[in-house]
Amino acid sequence: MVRFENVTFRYDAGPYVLRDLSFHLRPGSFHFVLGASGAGKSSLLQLMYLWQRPSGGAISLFGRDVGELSRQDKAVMRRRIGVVFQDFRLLDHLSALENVALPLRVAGRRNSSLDEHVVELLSWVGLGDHIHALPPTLSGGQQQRVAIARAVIARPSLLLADEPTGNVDDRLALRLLYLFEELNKMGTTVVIATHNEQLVERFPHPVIRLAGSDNMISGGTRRTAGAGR
Amino acid sequence: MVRFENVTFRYDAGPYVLRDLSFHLRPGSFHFVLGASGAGKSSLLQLMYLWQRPSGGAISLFGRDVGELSRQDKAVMRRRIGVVFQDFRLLDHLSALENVALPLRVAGRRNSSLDEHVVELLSWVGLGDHIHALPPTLSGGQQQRVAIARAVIARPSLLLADEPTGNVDDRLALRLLYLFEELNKMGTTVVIATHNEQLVERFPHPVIRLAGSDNMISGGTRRTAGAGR
Amino acid sequence: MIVGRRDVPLDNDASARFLPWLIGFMVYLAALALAAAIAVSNLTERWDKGLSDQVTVQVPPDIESDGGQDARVQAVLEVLRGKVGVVRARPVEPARMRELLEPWLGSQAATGDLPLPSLIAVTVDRGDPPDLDALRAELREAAPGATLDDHQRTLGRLLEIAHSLQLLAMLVVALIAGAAVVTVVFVTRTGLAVHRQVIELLHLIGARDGYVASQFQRHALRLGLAGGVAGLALAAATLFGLSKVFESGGEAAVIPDLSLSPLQWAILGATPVAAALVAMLTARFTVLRTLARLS
Amino acid sequence: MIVGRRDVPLDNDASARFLPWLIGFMVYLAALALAAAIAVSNLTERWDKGLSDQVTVQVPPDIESDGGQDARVQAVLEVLRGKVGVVRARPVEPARMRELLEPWLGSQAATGDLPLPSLIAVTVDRGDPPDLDALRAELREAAPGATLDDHQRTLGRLLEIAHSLQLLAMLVVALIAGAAVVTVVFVTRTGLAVHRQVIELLHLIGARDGYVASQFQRHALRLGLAGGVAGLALAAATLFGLSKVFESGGEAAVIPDLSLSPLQWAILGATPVAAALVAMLTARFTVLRTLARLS
Ligand SMILES: Nc1ncnc2c1ncn2[C@@H]1O[C@H](COP(=O)(O)OP(=O)(O)OP(=O)(O)O)[C@@H](O)[C@H]1O
Ligand SMILES: Nc1ncnc2c1ncn2[C@@H]1O[C@H](COP(=O)(O)OP(=O)(O)OP(=O)(O)O)[C@@H](O)[C@H]1O
Ligand SMILES: [Mg+2]
Ligand SMILES: [Mg+2]
Repeated sequence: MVRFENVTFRYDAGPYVLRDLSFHLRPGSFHFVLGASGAGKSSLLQLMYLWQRPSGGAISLFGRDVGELSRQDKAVMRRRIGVVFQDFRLLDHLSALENVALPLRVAGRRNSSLDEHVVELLSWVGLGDHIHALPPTLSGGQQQRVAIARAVIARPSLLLADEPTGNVDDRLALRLLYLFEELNKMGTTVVIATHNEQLVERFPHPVIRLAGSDNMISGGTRRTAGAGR
Repeated sequence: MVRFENVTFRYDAGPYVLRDLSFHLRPGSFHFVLGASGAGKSSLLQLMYLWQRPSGGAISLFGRDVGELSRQDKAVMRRRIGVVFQDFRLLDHLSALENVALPLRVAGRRNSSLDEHVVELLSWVGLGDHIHALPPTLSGGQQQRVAIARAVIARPSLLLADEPTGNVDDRLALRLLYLFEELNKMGTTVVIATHNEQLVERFPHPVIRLAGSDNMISGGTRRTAGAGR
Repeated sequence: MIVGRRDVPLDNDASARFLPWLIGFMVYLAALALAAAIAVSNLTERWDKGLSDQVTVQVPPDIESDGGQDARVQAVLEVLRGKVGVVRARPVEPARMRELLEPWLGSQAATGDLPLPSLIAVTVDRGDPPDLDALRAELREAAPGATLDDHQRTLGRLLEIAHSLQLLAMLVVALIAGAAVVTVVFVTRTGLAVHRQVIELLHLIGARDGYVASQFQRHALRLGLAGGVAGLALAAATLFGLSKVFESGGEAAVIPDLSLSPLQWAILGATPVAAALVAMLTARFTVLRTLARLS
Repeated sequence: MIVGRRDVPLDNDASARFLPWLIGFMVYLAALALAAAIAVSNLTERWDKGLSDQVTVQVPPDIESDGGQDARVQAVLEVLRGKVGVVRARPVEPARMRELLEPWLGSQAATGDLPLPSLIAVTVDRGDPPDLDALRAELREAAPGATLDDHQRTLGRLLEIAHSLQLLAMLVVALIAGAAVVTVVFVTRTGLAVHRQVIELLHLIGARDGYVASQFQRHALRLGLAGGVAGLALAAATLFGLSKVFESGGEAAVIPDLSLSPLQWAILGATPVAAALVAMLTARFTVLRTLARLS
């Protein structure tokens, strides 16, 4: 599903953020990415959702080398990837409902039964009362939940979530994690970057642990290796 | 320092976010604001930094009723309030250093020895290597720390922080809390809104607990009453 | 409830309100400048056609004998008709002469007993003109006092002025076109800057470049067309008013003719369409270039 | 290292590159239109002064007797000099007459033996004019065949045309000024939209409204001035070129005079300053209004 081979990465001529990173995430696996602030978690996810290109090494997604994809191919591939951005990236002029439905529109799916599905999902993340609210009128945690709903609405094959519980309390965080597990059980490969070690301890999934430029393979990552190779 | 008297608040014609809220934060006190996502924590802080006006009741800051302040008075008062915004609000075109120094510029203080002070503070929050970096090139947690440094650089009389540790790991969160305590000891009144209950448990400060429109006075708030009246 | 909203909220932008005004203003000016250029061109064409291959021979009146005058004119015509390079030579009717002189001598006087010189309008072949100096000498011999006037010289200056006015008008049109392109590029760039986050997000969730560009280009086309049509309507009204004013004073030969040919009206009518197309293509091109820079 | 940077990064905006072009373009057009209006106004003033209070009396040549002509002119002058409303009556010199006729009859002919009517230039008091019809009858009595020509009628039409051209030029100038204001409002609004977050943040950390507005207004002033001066320089060059062309064909009375008075040059020179000030004030006003809406 996701294969990194000796990937190094840095921004322009800056210091290396990721160095010689290799792993393979099997379809249907569930991984956490851990690491201190600035360790490169978001950068790693950006490589996976094709926002950045690796400075060295090779990445393949869905069995295809990303270096060889055309713009067109990339657009199609992005539709199979759901992303929860660390800074949400909601469209301020669209309601929560429209934001969540956006991936369906872009993919050209216009089935009004999907609307129901969107409403249901928003209720599930506790926003049933806010489906017509614009993002600027939502609290931080509410925005984050809209972002999560948008990432999962199209049943992506690969779900990438960057600090998806930073703005919600522990009870909600658990609830959201259960949502991710649910999706995972239905076949979605899930990768979650987080600081919340307590959360990670509760869910026995393999861990990719980043430590700046010299990436340490943690105990968790041993399990990654088991899951991936 | 901060006095709320029967304050109610709602956005336009929306539902009440805060209802009949009364408390007094004494100069030099340190409070946490707790509450579920959407309970109104950010709204409460917005009232305190004069971004919103109460729908009912009266708020006084620094001994003055905020309803009676001129635009000019408000601008001057805002310079005595440091705010860490939940969404950071850094200026993307200014370096970390310039962002942090901005409150000094706006207040008309242009002492080059202040520059040193800024650099020192940035080092303290772990950004000594990034003083010339622009915010878009910083990680989420790094941006949050720049926002914190900017809020405290001018030694405000009142410090308001909205979820200041949502994007950093526990070790860094502790370090930042110590920074706030330090300031508090030097006389700054501190108000921190957060979801991180563990953190709150570690620091024995009074708590304002919000539960949507019917604000519950928690065990913590009993201490607030003690501190405040 | 989802369909019908635009993903990029361009309609709320300042551009939605301002671009039509600017485009309208530019189309208005462009249409006026174009009309001026066309009018001057019609005028010079009239001059060119009417006069450029014309020279005039003048035979002064012989006050003593009435018949002598006619004989002398005949002699002059004889000379002229044999010349290579002379296409035609024809005496100007006395009635026409009086008409020409009327603005100078007053109407009554022109009908009166004033003895006038005889004029002979000569059409020469400018491609192979006769030697005018030699011709002058010959004419003087045939009829003493006869002179030959080449309008080309005085006309040349007027034409020079007309052409430089025309050039200026076309320069103004070109400037306006340039300004329109600059404006649309600016508006589009600005739209991209204001909506950068929206565009990035659309890109990230798999929208094709064309999908994003189409939103901007439709926006620009609509605004451009709206402004352009309004500008043209105003310009047409202005031109119509001007042509009425000109007609009422239309006797003077120097006043340009504002009655345009259908083709010329079509050119004017095309300006808003051209403006809208320029706006649309500029928007599309600018968006695609910006998107290409995203990974 | 902190001082010297602008808090609002306007210099990187698209506006920094585009506004000067647009302002330059508008100042260029405005200067040309203004110059046209001024030239037409100079021209009509010349006409007005020269002709509006003039009528001409024409005494046809008496071919039989040479002396009779002078006597008849004297009789006419006698009649005129006694009239209330006639300020001055003076015969036109034959040399001047020939000059007037030259373009029509050719230069040699005008020096020749062609018997010309005598013309008498009469200056009337337009405030209290004589009854021209009664005067005509009296003159016909004094000298049979004498006619009176009122230039006012033909001139009126020319003036009408000139005035409508002038009106059009002023309309264009007004339109350009309007367009410039619209452009600056648009650019400023856009700047506010692009930098909304920056402005809010500055507001939140206690910056005064004037502090924020000054950044925008300085920006607009600088860009407006830069564009305006460039536009004016180009316009001056164009006008200079045109006036050279016009001078070379300057004999024709209908060609406007492009030599402006110092005051008129000053008016033209003020356009870029005016444009820059309009830009600055518009920017300031727009920013302050937006800020006032923030709490
Ligand atoms: N666009 C960029 N240009 C240059 N450097 C960048 C850019 N984005 C991030 N960096 C740098 O790369 C490093 C890794 O950043 P990254 O965002 O991947 O960290 P992170 O692990 O997500 O941290 P956090 O937990 O704080 O979000 C940081 O030192 C950051 O300053
Ligand atoms: N600008 C706004 N206009 C209208 N409603 C708003 C606005 N901002 C917030 N709200 C609503 O007010 C309520 C309280 O929001 P607030 O941001 O204060 O919550 P919070 O306690 O900070 O939540 P979180 O922990 O998720 O940040 C929410 O229901 C939210 O939807
Ligand atoms: Mg990150
Ligand atoms: Mg909040």
